[in-house]
Amino acid sequence: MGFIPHTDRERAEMLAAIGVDSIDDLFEPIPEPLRMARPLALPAALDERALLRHLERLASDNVTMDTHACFLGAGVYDHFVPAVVDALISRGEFLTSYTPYQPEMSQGMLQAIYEFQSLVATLTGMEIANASMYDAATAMAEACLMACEVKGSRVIGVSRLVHPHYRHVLRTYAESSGVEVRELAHAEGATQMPDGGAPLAAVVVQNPNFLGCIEDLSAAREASLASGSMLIVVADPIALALLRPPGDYGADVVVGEGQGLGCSPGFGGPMLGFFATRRELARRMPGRIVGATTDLDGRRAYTMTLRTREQDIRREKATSNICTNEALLALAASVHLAVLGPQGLREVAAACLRNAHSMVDALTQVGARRAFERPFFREVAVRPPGRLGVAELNRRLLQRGFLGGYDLGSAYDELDGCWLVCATENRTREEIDGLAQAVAELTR
Amino acid sequence: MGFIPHTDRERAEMLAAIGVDSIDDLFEPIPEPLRMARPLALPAALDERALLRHLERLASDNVTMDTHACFLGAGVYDHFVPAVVDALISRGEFLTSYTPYQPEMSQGMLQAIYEFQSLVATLTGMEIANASMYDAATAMAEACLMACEVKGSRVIGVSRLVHPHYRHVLRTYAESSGVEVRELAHAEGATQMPDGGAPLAAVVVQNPNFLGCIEDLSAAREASLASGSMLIVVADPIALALLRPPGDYGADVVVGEGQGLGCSPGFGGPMLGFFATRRELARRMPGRIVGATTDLDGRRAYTMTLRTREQDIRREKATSNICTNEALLALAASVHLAVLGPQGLREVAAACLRNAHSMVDALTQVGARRAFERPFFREVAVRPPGRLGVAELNRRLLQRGFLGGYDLGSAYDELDGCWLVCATENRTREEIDGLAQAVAELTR
Amino acid sequence: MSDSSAPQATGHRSEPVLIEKSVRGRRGVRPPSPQGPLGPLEEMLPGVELRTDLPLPELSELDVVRHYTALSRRNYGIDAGFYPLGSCTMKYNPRANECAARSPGWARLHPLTPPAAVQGALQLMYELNCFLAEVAGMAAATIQPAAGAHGETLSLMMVRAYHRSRGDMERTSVLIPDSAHGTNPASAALCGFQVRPITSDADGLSDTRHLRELVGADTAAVMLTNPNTLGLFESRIAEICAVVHDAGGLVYCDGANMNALLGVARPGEMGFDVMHFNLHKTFGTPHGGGGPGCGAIAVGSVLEPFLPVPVVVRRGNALYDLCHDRPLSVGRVHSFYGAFLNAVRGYAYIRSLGPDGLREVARHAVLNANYVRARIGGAYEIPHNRLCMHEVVASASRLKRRFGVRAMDVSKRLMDHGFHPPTNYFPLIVSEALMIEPTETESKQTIDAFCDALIAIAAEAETDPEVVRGAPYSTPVRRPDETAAVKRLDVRWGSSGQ
Amino acid sequence: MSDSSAPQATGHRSEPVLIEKSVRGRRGVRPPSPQGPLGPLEEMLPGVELRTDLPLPELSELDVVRHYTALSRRNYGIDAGFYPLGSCTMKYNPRANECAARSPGWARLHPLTPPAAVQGALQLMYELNCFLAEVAGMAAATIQPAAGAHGETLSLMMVRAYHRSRGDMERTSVLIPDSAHGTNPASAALCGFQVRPITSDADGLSDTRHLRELVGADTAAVMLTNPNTLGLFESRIAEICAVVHDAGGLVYCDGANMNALLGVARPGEMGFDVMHFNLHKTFGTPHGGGGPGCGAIAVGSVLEPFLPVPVVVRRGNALYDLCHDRPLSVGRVHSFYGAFLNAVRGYAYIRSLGPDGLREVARHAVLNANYVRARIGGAYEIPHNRLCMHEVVASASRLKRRFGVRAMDVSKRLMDHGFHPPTNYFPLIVSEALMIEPTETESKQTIDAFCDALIAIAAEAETDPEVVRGAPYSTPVRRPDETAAVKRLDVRWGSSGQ
Ligand SMILES: Cc1ncc(COP(=O)(O)O)c(C=O)c1O
Ligand SMILES: Cc1ncc(COP(=O)(O)O)c(C=O)c1O
Repeated sequence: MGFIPHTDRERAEMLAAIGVDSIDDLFEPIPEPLRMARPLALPAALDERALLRHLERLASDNVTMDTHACFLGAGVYDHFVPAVVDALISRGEFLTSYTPYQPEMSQGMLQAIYEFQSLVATLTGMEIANASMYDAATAMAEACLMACEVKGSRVIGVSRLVHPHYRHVLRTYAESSGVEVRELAHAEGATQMPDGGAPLAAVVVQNPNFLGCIEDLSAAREASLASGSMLIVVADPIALALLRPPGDYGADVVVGEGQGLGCSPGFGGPMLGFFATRRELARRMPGRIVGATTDLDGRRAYTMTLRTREQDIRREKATSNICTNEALLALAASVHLAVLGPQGLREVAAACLRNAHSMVDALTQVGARRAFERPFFREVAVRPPGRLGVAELNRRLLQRGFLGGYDLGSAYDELDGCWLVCATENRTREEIDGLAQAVAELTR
Repeated sequence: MGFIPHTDRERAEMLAAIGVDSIDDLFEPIPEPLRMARPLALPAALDERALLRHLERLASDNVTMDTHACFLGAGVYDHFVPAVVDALISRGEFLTSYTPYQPEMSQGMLQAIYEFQSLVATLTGMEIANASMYDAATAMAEACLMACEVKGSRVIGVSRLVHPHYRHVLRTYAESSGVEVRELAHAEGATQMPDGGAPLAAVVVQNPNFLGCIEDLSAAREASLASGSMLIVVADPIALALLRPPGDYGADVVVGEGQGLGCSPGFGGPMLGFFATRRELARRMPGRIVGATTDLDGRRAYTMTLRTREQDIRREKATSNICTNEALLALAASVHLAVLGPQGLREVAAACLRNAHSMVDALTQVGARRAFERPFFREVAVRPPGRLGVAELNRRLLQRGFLGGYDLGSAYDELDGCWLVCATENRTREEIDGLAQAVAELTR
Repeated sequence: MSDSSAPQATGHRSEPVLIEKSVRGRRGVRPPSPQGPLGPLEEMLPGVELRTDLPLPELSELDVVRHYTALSRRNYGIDAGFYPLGSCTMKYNPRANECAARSPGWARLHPLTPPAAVQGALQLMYELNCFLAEVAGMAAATIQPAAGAHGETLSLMMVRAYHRSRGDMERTSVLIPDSAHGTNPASAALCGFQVRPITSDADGLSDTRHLRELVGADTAAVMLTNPNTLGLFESRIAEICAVVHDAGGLVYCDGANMNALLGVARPGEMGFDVMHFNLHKTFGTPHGGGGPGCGAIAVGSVLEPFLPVPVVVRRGNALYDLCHDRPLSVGRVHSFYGAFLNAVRGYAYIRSLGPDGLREVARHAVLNANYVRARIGGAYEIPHNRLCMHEVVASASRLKRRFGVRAMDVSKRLMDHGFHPPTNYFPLIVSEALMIEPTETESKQTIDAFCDALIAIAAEAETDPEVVRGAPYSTPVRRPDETAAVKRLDVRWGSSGQ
Repeated sequence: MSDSSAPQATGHRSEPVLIEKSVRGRRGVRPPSPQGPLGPLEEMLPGVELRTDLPLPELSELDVVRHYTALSRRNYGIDAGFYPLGSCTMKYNPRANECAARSPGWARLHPLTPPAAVQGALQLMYELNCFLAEVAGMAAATIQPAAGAHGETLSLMMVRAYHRSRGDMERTSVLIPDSAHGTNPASAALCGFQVRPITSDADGLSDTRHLRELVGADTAAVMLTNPNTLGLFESRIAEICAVVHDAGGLVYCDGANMNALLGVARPGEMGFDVMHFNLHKTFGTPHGGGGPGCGAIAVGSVLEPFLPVPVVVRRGNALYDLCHDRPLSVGRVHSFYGAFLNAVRGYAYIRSLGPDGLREVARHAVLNANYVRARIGGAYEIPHNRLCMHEVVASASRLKRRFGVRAMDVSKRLMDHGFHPPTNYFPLIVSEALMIEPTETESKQTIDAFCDALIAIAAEAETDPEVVRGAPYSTPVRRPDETAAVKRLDVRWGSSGQ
């Protein structure tokens, strides 16, 4: 039955050793009225073949990035993932291991996490990084809570050009924790930094911001200094291949979404949050951290460290409640970065930049207009020609094999009619030209 | 470039160590006129993403067992393969290892081959088995050549109900080796055994035979005894879960195709030949054999054995020229058998039997007639209703999502108009009924 | 190849970190080329400060394959052997479900695709929510939380929102047994509650008297784990829930231990108002060395209005949709819908087992744990030696007292027998705890071998205590110095630590 | 867990054979259910003798996963480290190509599907044949042979058919250098030819004088390997081919060593009439512990009519088809079309490298081999120490003479340094041969580490010869007793041997 190896005879032997007559007897500690009198109302078991067929049938009801050319980004991106990534992370010793509590049994995963921390720290230009967070949204929320603790303030200033969902998660967390969230307005595709005013625990900006535009991190840093607050940057790991890293601007915390590094879009999950900060904040940061040390025989060895920050030791005084994180995706990101290398990652970023520009050129040719003139990276806000409306345009594009951009009006009243289109390195010339032509035809 | 790790600097250091100025200089031993003056006329390199897209596009031009309900067998079968099979055989230590010449480095693969030999011997009811052959056809041809050597005769009697391609391969080998192949006629779906007559090196029958029918192995054994020949049985490993094994009838060699055990149909290759025989023929058999022994410290250890039969040692006196075989598929078959177990394998076989009978019932309902009344296993020869002809019927079925049966007339003049339809355990009731209905509609 | 001190062809060879293998100018995989002429980047990024230095490792594809193959060979997973970590439910992770989750029809879905174009995905989420609600005996479920602790967080946010929606602003404390997992108090603190510990009674259950004392008008919720972390069923659970409810509080079930109860008993029927599942425990999704998980929660009808958005719904026209119009919703706790691909795995798990199969899971998980208890009861103390559920907590305190051998020593010595150790030093209320959860997918043979090893170690502790205290001897490294790790804080390459 | 003598958590633990792990009544994966009522089997198989006993192992899915995971950890592959087996071209096996070959669009194709419905597959085979013919400098190619030896067999069948088609029935012998791989003479014998060895000259090349003596009216073909098994280019190849052709014979190229020549030189232009490729060497398809391979052959126009059926053709209407109507064809050597999925991998390899990439493969393979030669030339004799191609053959005969250390001892000792040994005792004409083929995918660092190890072993042979003779020390087993293996002939479980 299922994956249970027991034979009748073994069951009998085990029951005898325990000293009961039946498995039912083992449930005697559960008061009779609490025991289920009927089977669960669930569909009957499927054999493996029937299961996979059933799932394939369900899956075939979906528009995917393979069935359609994807020009949608907004936090989840269709980036190239080399085949070697899945081949390596699927090795059973990684896949089926638990959090490495016993270092002797888990040196491989521990070293891989140490390497992930190193890669994230390098990319962000920060001193240290942790072993991962659930996703960018919760990483950002936890960064804000950390800032509140460190700064002794309960007010966060967050750019309105941070991903709307991340801001929503932040508000949800803040609500519970009695933290106030103030939104920083935007103009011309960039955040308007607060000029002094009330002291804040943190200023939070995303770069590139949700509109795809490059923010001015120097200005953000100045604003954070002026308000005595931490600077928290939500960064894109691929854009970081080209942009001066937030660490260079003096950011206190850099968080972000690692999905674009070797992870499947997966309908938005699991995702890979990362969290980097300054060394002096190591004891305040959430999440697991692996450190290098030596063993009894003087060999290099890895182990989880700064454990006294964590919930299983510190309980209600812990810096966070996070326990299970996104280790396997952190591994995927590491393999991905290792196999691309700095040059490969730069090429990916440059191809995104180029393709997004080619896409804008093609769309403006058919009458779309850019909403802002600021430099952008991989996504750009445009106003499509015609009066179809973004949602309807997207609906019709779906029928022609295109997954259209994000409807900015759905999250920003002030951007009604704007379309956030995205082109990664995976988009081809054909697809870009095809999109422009479809837009032309549909809006004519 | 490609998978080459060298940097310019390393190239320079290596050339300096060798004492030449350029890589070109290394090719000095090739006379100038033999060196290519132009690049190969091949398409330019594709990056990984472009390569996989290109291949997916080509692949989508194919009708597969996923896009269509497959009722075609004739030597390649759509059997259920548990997901765990590919997960395990894809482990790099198996996938990327060579033939286990150095036993210390390859105990895993050696033990796996030993286990494969054991499984094949068990299934066939024979004393020993080798590490695999290219496919059933070459296994059968090599068995016949072995029989000629052992028996000192150059005449093989092969049932006409052995797979036409296997007989073709046998004729091709025989032609080169000066062996004469006589075909044994058939009647009522079974082989007509030779009654005495000239002495033969071997009598070869397939069971179930190419028409899907169960042969009378006792009769075959009698005929082989009468002609002083070996009995070579081409057996189906899944049918062996139900049928009394050829070893029980006194077969001298059992060969067969292992594709149905955990291997992809793969457009017919790679396939998995197996070869089992009696212990006293061990030194005459082709192919690799792994044996158990002990090591310097008395531990159980595995190593290739009876190597003096092999080409790399015995050269032109070897029992065969086979070197590379089908080790990874043998591994797949072993994992497959291990994970199904005897009960699972029996269930697979019973489901084939049941489904094939359900299929015949459904087809006879719509006017098809069985060509023979003999018991059959997974395939059965029928005459479809109407006058469409088998080839045309298959063509039209393709358009309706069915991969129709084998056109027996293409290989047997005497069976013109017969259709060899197959139903494995993977066929569903819907598909079976759908086929019958489509046949009804198309032939009405 | 750098470790010539212990050269081994297929063994414990140490592996340099990636950056040490880097060679300037070496290339791995080539990404897709840009679709257009690539001029100077500055032209496309006018006025933007560009990066000058990107010191990532430079490796060939083969370098990377070998590196991670080597690391994996220095790691232990369920696939390598028995992994009886208590509270972690390290059961077999079915490969078919991995296959399913990798299908492009799931893996290559964009979460912001219009709902009409992802009906399969929405249907799967909808059905899974129904399945989880049925298993819980509750009204509704959501897969949005990324892990168990995240599910706790979300649940407590909902509890807070519930009380506030009733104008009840004074419920500032959450009661949690001292045996609880650390995430419980940490989650309560994260949500701004004050944590009050409930003591455990002599039977290892929550002390009802103490609970009654603590419960009051300031009680927002009580968080209980059932079976609790001692592996014992909280048999007075109905009474406890009634007490809390009477006082106006809600009761939360930490469902990490649901493997004991599948199809046997339902938290909703015990009186719980909300619970989390760990799909990465109970429903066999792989733990991946620390994640990803899925901490789906189920809720009773009182909490349903507070579920996070979006909620997957089925419209009258039989179309699935995402509903954001939920005025009482607490908001959102994940960028999108949670760990969807783990939902696929969990769905596959439930469909492959069916109602009877799930029930057998619980029955055999409990059988295996009690069998361990019966077998090792002679060699180790079992503080609460009566029928347990899916796990059993033993103690090495006798060994410590008599031979100076601690639970950690026993654990390290188990490695030399080829086993992953049990959970140590948890729950905190058992001294020298060895918390053993065999799970239902382990065979009697494996469990016997493990118990034999535990018993042999207890004997060895008596005859050769130093040997046990010095273990392990066969692992790639031995007892890394954790104090030095904290002092050096070498948490990345290129840092001062190196 | 049975090997308590050397208990190791992640190391060399021995693993019982499957049948020893079997437990009566245990189940693994459930197959699909029958689609109809399953009465007694006898009813569907009237009069058929059924099996009463099927003693296969009975295991759970987890048992099986653990078993094969454990076995894999006792195995070494390219992914685990350097694998310089001479003549085997153990280069990196690209994972993208594995991905490609597993696509259901290839893996789930039935070979007897009507050609119109498998145009993608036929196009791929057609194009690959063109690519291989271009690389060979010949007229046509077929992927039908399943491995190199099979390609040899097929080629010699075609040679025979060619001579017979010309009424030339007396060509009964095939000339083969004494340095050739064993499959060459074995294939010739299989095809009914008499084998005549050609000696090698002082330069390690085929002795042209001897060849001229042997060639005659009975010569069906000469089989040459170029570069030969000493890693040396047969520089007089054009002359040799002319001599053979003048005598009416044909010349076969064993293309196992094509990694040296890709895009640099073409057998067709050297005068060869037919050759085989090992896609599982030159084109990076994984060797899988001994196969599957693909031994595609390319042929010049004289042999094209004799190709086996079916031949993939492109019809006027741009449709690909399978042509059986080939009156001169030798017939068929495979059940279907050969190892199609390896053709997919080989095609992917060629497309991913392109013409320049293939040329760089050859150039770097040769660079690496010569670098090894330069580095170890001091410590080991190199019988023909001049520019080599993709591999170099060294000799341990000095070590044997002076310290009693043989090539096999050096090889075993290399294992303790973490390397797979080179090929030993081949080619036969070099005593104590160590045949080293690094391939182009290995880095200077890896090769340096390997050469350092070889040099250290040579030094150790002088100072501590017994240590080298007793190697290896770090492997799961040490020098299995091969004589005993032959005597016991324990080649399956349950046999007398056990
Ligand atoms: C009892 C208990 N509760 C909660 C958790 C937290 O779950 P997660 O690690 O998924 O956040 C765990 C996990 O170890 C646990 O054992
Ligand atoms: C030179 C040479 N020729 C022929 C062969 C035979 O190739 P295969 O093993 O593919 O049959 C080999 C393989 O080792 C070889 O090295």
